[in-house]
Amino acid sequence: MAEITTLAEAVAGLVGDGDLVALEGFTHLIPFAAAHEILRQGRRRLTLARMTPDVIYDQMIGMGAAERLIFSWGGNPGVGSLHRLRDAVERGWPVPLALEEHSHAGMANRYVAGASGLPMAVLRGYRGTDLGRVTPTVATVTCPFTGEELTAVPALNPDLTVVHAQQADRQGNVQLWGITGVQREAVLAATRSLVTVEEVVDRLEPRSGSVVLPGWVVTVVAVVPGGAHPSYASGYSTRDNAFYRDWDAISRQRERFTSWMREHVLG
Amino acid sequence: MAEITTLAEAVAGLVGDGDLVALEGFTHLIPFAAAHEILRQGRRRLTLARMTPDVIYDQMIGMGAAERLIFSWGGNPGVGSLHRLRDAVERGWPVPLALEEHSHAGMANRYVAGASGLPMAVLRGYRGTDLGRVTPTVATVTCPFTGEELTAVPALNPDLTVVHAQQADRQGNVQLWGITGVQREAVLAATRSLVTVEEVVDRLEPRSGSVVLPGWVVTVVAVVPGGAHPSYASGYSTRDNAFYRDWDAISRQRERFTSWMREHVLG
Amino acid sequence: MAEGGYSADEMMTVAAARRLADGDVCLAGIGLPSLAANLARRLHAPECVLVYESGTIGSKPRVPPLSIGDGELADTADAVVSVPEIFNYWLQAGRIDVGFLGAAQIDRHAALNTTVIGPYESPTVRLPGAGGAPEIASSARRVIVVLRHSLRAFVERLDFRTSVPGDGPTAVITDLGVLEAGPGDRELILTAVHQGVAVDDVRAATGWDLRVAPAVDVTPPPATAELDALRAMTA
Amino acid sequence: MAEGGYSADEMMTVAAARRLADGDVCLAGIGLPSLAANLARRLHAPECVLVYESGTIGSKPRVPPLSIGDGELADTADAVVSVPEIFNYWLQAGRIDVGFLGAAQIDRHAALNTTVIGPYESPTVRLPGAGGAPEIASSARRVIVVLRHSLRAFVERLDFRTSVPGDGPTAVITDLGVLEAGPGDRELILTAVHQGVAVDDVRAATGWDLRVAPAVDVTPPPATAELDALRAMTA
Repeated sequence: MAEITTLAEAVAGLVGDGDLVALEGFTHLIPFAAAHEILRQGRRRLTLARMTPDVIYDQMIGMGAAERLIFSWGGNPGVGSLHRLRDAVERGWPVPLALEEHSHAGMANRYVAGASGLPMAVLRGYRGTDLGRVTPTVATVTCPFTGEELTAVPALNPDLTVVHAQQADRQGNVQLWGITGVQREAVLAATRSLVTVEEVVDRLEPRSGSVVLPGWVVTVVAVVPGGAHPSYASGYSTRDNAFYRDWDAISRQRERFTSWMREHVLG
Repeated sequence: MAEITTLAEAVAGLVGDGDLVALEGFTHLIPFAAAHEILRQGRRRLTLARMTPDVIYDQMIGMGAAERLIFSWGGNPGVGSLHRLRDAVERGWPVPLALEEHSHAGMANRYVAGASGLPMAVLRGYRGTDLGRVTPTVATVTCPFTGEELTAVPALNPDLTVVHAQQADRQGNVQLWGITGVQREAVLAATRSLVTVEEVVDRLEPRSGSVVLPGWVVTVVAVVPGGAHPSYASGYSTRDNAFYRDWDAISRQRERFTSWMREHVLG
Repeated sequence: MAEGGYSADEMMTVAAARRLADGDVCLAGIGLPSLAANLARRLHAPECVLVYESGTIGSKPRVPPLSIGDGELADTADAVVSVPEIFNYWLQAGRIDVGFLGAAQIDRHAALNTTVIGPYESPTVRLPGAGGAPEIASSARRVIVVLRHSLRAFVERLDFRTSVPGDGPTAVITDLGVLEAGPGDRELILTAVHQGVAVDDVRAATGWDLRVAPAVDVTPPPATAELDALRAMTA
Repeated sequence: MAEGGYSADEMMTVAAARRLADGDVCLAGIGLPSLAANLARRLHAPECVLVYESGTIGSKPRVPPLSIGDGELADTADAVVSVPEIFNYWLQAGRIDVGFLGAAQIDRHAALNTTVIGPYESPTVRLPGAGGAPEIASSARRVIVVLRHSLRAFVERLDFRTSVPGDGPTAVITDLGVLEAGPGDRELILTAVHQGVAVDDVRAATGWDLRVAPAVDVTPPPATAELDALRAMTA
């Protein structure tokens, strides 16, 4: 049964310097509040995993919390570049950032393997590309039935996966709905998990298209209404598209970024 | 967009002698009516695939429609043996039946590979058992990252998969809910698919825990209320447990079985 | 009925139920395993989580199911997932604490046969086959096998190896007593007999030279609460 | 705005939309591809099925989404599935008729670069990376690449090969014209120029010796209905 506690206590108990942490959520339900708490607690040298780094990792990378990024698409969706990610890769500011990059299909299947307790997943991918040349975690296996050469990627098993969900009940059972992305797999692949939720309810009402995570596979639940902003929680909020657009200007220069983070996140 | 037609027309157009046919449904939503129509149309030499052959394949095997069975558990759930399956295997009556047997995990993953367009799936299974000795479709692959030897099973891609669902809309989009088993994978793995439904509705209302199959991945929909009996359709009927118990006596002797089938299925 | 007012099967079911701890996640097949797990939930293990191969997680059936696809299992579940997901994300991933298995034959290492009696190609009796057993046996953290003791079942050599237990604790609960995998070669050792059963009774029903623990426990007979709960479920 | 009362980007979007047939299943990335697919749905391809990488199948957005995770895409979808399922059961399995891609660089075989400008280890410009592109390029039955024509984009040699098209039809729609993979070595051939564009204009914006079809079509300019629908969506 998951423990229900505050975000500060949850992060203090679950995140250590140097951990491999995945904060997942495919555009929807991105756990921004948990990322901000990790920054406030000053965690360093993290390996951050996430299919789409998005603004959430732009903030963490810009604050120097990460030394490595495992990802598949690092842009500001519909807007453009992630300037802090670019600055870290192109100029090593504020600290150098090592990259391990995959395709979306590869990342998704790495979480699937992790959730399945397998050391690897098999897919038909990366064909003819340079990704296999620069990413050591891409290999091949031969199908024993057809002789076809297939792509293999290793399981991704984070020390901690953080996701945001709409609801938990008092036993720590969690329900999320709408676009649920790769969150089920990311939680099940992790050694520990933290779920921030919009609210705790007496009973999880069955919902169309929902994913239910039993409390016994969740380590800690923390109640953080609005914890996905500027992403959103279907049924509770809408995506703050203006913020995503504004982020382009906020993040473009180091100084403005840093003062914005001091004022809005660290403060 | 799926065509909506009668069961007789659907079966006539979709099932040929010698086809590899999967009629799936894990205890719930077993497409009995479609199986009966296949028998009425006199199809022969079928290869039947199904995780749990159940009474549905006991009937088809007993009528001599199958020459091969791909399966993982062939009993009458909670009751005992499938007498017609046993008679075919033990004494070749009415025709010999070749077996290709797997574990549930292996069968489920064979459908997953089929639905994924991959030639094989990888799992940790069959360890130390005699299954690999008698079943040629079990092999091994070595994980290129850890060196671990894993089990590989080939994709299962039926010529036709038949499932029963609660509802379709007029465009042939299909919705099933409750225990949905391996039906999504079995339909997506097949070259052709037939879905029998309890009813056609104007609009599929979103349902908790439902699987929606877009009409463009379904070949034909046929409206067959009660088409899962003695299995059931959650929200429409309950499992006829008495029938499953009665089947033990009906199916035990060849003559009683044959006359029962003539009266209740072929007639 | 045995003398004490309960049957050997009731003793077996109660003994199996007692091995579940509160909070255990239990993958239960239909029949006696499911009955034992549901009995445990009504007694000392109300938070025991029942998982069925059909995809239901956290089922709380009010009546024992006849099949693992009964609607009651889905209707009372915390979550219902697909069959591939149950086997890959839940069983294979090591999330099942206790796997229950039955069998037609068992050998001294708790390998099980549910496939054939006689040669595979021309069996005397064709049994149902593997089902979930191979992966339940190897992936569940603990394995509990439940079957009646007899020379036909407890054999020197299996006609077919359908499943082989993994490295975790393995216990076999029969109508005569309890056998547990020992250290080292993991051969089964008789560790308990049910009340009224002699060690020699067990030896006589076992088709190999049975190892016996230095001190063999005696299983306490079913308590009134246990029998009442069990009979309420099966009435 | 071009002379005819429409911009080169509008021409490009309309030309891309025209390549979708009614009933096509289309995996559309955000931005111009999604816009083109939604435009086709409003015009000649109302039954075009939109699939997004976020897991929405059959989305019918009333306003063009800013991100592929917009609630509108899920709320109007026929089905919403997980991200692994989209890539495994739908894309890899060959259920996508048309995959749309954009790029920073393209070569003569329609291989694309969305990873880096400059050397991988010390890039001048770090681009977003692969996303779904490698598997969209190889698994979709047809691939449509949309990008603006320039010497910076149409290069002799990519700085990084992020994706390589499969064996199906491949078309590149630019603000100047249309290039299509030819038979045999599948090198791109200029098959059409947009109205008002000369073949030499396209040559001058292409960083390799461009193959040109024997008869180059002229793309009809956007019709009023096309422009109206497009502008209504982007207003």
